[in-house]
Amino acid sequence: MDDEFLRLWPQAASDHAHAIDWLIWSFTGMMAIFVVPVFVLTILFAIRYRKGTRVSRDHRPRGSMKVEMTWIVLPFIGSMIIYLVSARLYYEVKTPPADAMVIQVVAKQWMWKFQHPGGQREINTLHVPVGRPVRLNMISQDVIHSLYFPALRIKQDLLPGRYTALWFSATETGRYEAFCAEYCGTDHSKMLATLIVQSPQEYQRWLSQSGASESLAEQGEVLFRQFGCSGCHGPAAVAKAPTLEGLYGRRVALHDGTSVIADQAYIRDSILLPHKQLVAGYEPIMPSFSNVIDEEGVLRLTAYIQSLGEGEQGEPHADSPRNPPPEETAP
Amino acid sequence: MKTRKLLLIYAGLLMLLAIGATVAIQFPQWAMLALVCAAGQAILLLFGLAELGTHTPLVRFFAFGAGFWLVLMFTLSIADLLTRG
Amino acid sequence: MDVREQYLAEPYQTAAQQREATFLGMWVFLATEIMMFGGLFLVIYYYRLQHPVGVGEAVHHLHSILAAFNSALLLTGSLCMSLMVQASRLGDYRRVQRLLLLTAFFGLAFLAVKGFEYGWEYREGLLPGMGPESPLKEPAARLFMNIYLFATGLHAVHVTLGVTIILGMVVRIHFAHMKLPERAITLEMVGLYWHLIDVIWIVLYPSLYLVGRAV
Amino acid sequence: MSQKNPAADRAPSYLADEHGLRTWLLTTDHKRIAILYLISVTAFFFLGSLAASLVRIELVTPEGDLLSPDGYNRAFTLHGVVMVWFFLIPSIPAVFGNFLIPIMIGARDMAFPKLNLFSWYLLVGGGSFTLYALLAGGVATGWTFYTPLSTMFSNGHVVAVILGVFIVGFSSILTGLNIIVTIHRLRAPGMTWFRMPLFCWSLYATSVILVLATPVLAITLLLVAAEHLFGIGVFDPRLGGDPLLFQHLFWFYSHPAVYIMILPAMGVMSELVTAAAHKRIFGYSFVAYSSLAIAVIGFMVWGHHMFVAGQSMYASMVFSLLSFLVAIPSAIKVYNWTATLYKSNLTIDAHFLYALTFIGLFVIGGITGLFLALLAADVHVHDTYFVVAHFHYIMVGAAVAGFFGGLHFWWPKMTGRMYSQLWGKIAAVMIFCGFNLTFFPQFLLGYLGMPRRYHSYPEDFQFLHVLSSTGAAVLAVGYVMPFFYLLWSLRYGPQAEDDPWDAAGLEWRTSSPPPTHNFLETPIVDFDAYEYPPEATHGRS
Repeated sequence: MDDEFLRLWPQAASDHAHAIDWLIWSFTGMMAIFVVPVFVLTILFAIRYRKGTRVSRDHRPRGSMKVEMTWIVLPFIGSMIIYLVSARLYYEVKTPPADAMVIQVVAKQWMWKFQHPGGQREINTLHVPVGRPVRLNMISQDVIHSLYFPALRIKQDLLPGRYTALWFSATETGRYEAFCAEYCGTDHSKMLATLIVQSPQEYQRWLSQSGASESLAEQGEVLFRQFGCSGCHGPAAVAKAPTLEGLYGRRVALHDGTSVIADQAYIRDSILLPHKQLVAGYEPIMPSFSNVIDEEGVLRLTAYIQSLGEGEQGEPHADSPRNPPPEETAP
Repeated sequence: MKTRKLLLIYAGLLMLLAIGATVAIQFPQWAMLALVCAAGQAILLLFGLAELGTHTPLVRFFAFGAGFWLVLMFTLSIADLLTRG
Repeated sequence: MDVREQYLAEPYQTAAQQREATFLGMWVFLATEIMMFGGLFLVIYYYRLQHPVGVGEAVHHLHSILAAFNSALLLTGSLCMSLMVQASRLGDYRRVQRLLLLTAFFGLAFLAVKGFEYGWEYREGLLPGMGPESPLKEPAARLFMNIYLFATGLHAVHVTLGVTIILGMVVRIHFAHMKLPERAITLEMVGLYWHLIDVIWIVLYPSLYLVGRAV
Repeated sequence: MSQKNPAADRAPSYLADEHGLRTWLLTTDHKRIAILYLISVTAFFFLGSLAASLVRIELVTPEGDLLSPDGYNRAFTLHGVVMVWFFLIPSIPAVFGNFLIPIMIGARDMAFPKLNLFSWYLLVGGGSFTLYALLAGGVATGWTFYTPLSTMFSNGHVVAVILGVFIVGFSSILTGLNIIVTIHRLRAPGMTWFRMPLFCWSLYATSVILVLATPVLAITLLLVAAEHLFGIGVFDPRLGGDPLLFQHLFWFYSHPAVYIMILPAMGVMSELVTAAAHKRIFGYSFVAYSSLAIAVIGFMVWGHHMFVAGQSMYASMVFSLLSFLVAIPSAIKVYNWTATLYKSNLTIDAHFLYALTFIGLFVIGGITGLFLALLAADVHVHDTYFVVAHFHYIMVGAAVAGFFGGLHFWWPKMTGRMYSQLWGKIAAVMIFCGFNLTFFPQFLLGYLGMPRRYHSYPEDFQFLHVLSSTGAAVLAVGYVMPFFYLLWSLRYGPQAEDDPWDAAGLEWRTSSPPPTHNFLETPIVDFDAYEYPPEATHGRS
């Protein structure tokens, strides 16, 4: 954030940022072709046809279909070309790559909390390695916020009750501002953050000495026992509950016949709203933890469940009713 | 609009109501039929009791115009919900 | 000078012009009512799609047979209103007053049954906020009960408004402020408003009570 | 002497034929109601401007030191609520629509005169109710009332402000209803739809939007009030409620609402350009149908406010495409106005300078609107000062310029007095320069990444903010000037003749100010809209 006296164009710290700048300039150029004639002709006609000037004014046109059609179709075709380009860019911004490094973001009224996979936690600052795609898995604890990186030309609202994602791959190291773009109450303008893009070595050094005793998954395991989840879902469980080993990323068959991929949203819903997506073949006996665990706890539990082994995509879960060995479903 | 015709329309309305309700309560998976019955009741009431048919086409245009914009609101909002993924 | 010309409002030249303008104005107003309840229907069907399980459980707890009886009450009210409009065109003062009172009676009966239903739900703890512990496990079910209370409450406000206007008409006829059949158009407007309230309930009843019951 | 209506043996004008406060407060004459609206709308405009100047002074320094953070939030909310619902939406339809539509179509009054007066009382009633709530502590949710902030995390007078806006909503519904029925049923014999002035076309389209969109706002605000007051949580995320559903309902009203604000100004523009050019408009049917096209397509584009709000990607792409479609009718109008000036017989008066301001600023506003419709660009500039600059270019640059242009154009007809052309032109130029100095730097601020509704900001934005605040000062002076020379003209201005601008239109064929029933006998319309003599020199005997 080299604060010069006057900066008229924001820094660009990612390829996407340059793509957006190119999009803006090309659209400005195209629109200038359609707009400058309006200004020029208005002033020209105003001067040339002022009252009292000696100029021919006979057979004034009442309107012509041809002229109208040209200035409807031409701008529309131009806009459609730019629309397709921007739609493709939008598609890229909205679909994170699979290998992206996932960082959890929780927004609370007027502060940002970031959690790295290794367990490091930061308030209002975010360290990321340069050149590596980073996916932010974001949720808000109270009102709608919006994480906005002007240097990366991206922003995404954080909703209470639903995960939203934002991904980027920074290409230049440095410190960049981050704002909250969605009005969220009194200190909306104080809710700032700093994005610190470092070279991979610096990032590793920062990770090691930022004093994270245990990883996100280990913190999740502590909560797993503390809230008694292991009583039903653990190996020596007495009650009948779905096993969690290899659950993450697997397709789970639900009570009403549909099936859904067990991603972070599914796990969060199962913890906070257990009866919303009931697993087939199980009774709705799980209590809701919605006012017991906060969002960060849910994220740690999810990380722990994820650490219990990734299920291959699409292969139905072991104990779904389709192929359950009879004795296993009996309590 | 003679009284006998009004009573006939009224009977039709009650019959549609009865069909819709019983079907929806006995066979919940056919509950959508209740909506069809409701639409039938609405049209029957508008053209029968409210005599919408006798008014000028302009009035009829405005009566159903609101429906066009509601359909617009429904389709685009619910399209967002369903394709949210 | 056609007898109806004397009641010509200020900007109009002919009675037909005023009559069509009144109908057009009334139907544009009814279109705004339809748009307002349209927003409410979007909320109902949006949440049905988003939380099918929770909404199913809430609908399961609603008393749809009692509400079906309630709908029949309103339909009868609409019938009486149409008969009244027909009578007002013939200038039969006695019959118009009797039918107006009958419609008001059915309106009040609808409100009474609605009040009884609210009481019943209050005792079961279904209504938000006050009342005993809600038997609904799903939070989305409580959300749907909120929408149910708001939607039926707003409709009940419209029914109350309709009943007061009807009683106002009875009073005006009683003190001979309204000469029929010349001023029959005013009664027709009241009839249209009442029919609209009925149409809204016709669509509201299945949307709240019937569709998507928990199997 | 080309006296157009020889029979006007000085029937008393609507101002002169009765006096006293009662005749004003209980009037059913559409012209008097228009004057009542003009006074109340101007009062709300100055209140909104006060809040705007507070915001602009605050932003001169990076750290927020003039107002507390909460005070600043209440100031911009007051600015938003008052300017949107109490000035921009009622201004042209209620003032010029009420005054001119009956005269332009040859009617004696609006379709429902008593209803017309009732809508004015609704505006004043709702207005004072909201005024009390806003001044007694106000509300800190922004004029958008986003949930769950407005329902669960806000302690201001949310319910009071919502009830005030709800009441004023009915005022605009009834005005829209009145205009629709008047245009359909009260046109003079011979006045077909295609002989009507384009001002009536655009106000008809505006009324269709007013009547169909405002009820959805009514139900949305009622739901927020019910949730805030009684805890009937409909958008409560804890119960599974969806804040995006609120945004769908709110923007379904609020985008058509921005067309309610700009369409009437486009109608005024068609009148100003043709009157100054003394020539028929270029492509009458295209301009007329483009108003209706805006009214219809305007209802399909609201999703472009929610590209980054968690809306599904595919829905955003559909909304973006539709947003490009809605830009076409506006482009048609601008191109046709420019083409009207070709081979025209132009007189450049104060009102035509406002027309030039409109064309200049509306075009920039429209183009930046297309930037926001571009999906990928919107991800960067959404909720930043780029958006603030865009909608101020449209609302302040175009809609208020249209309002001032109409005020200067029809002032002689409404009051019978002429104002000084010199001062009028100075004010117009000052407004144009002050406006650009205020809002063009905000485009750069927005692209630099300065978010909206920020009470304090990083230092390197300060230079542009100082530029913008000085521009706001120039703009404020420009806005106050008409207040003086127009009121001055009421007492000392020369008597205006029936048609001071040599314009063609039914309103210029009656005396100014017009008699109570507009015409001594209902005119028979046998001429086309904007029928100016084809030969170059002007003079109609």
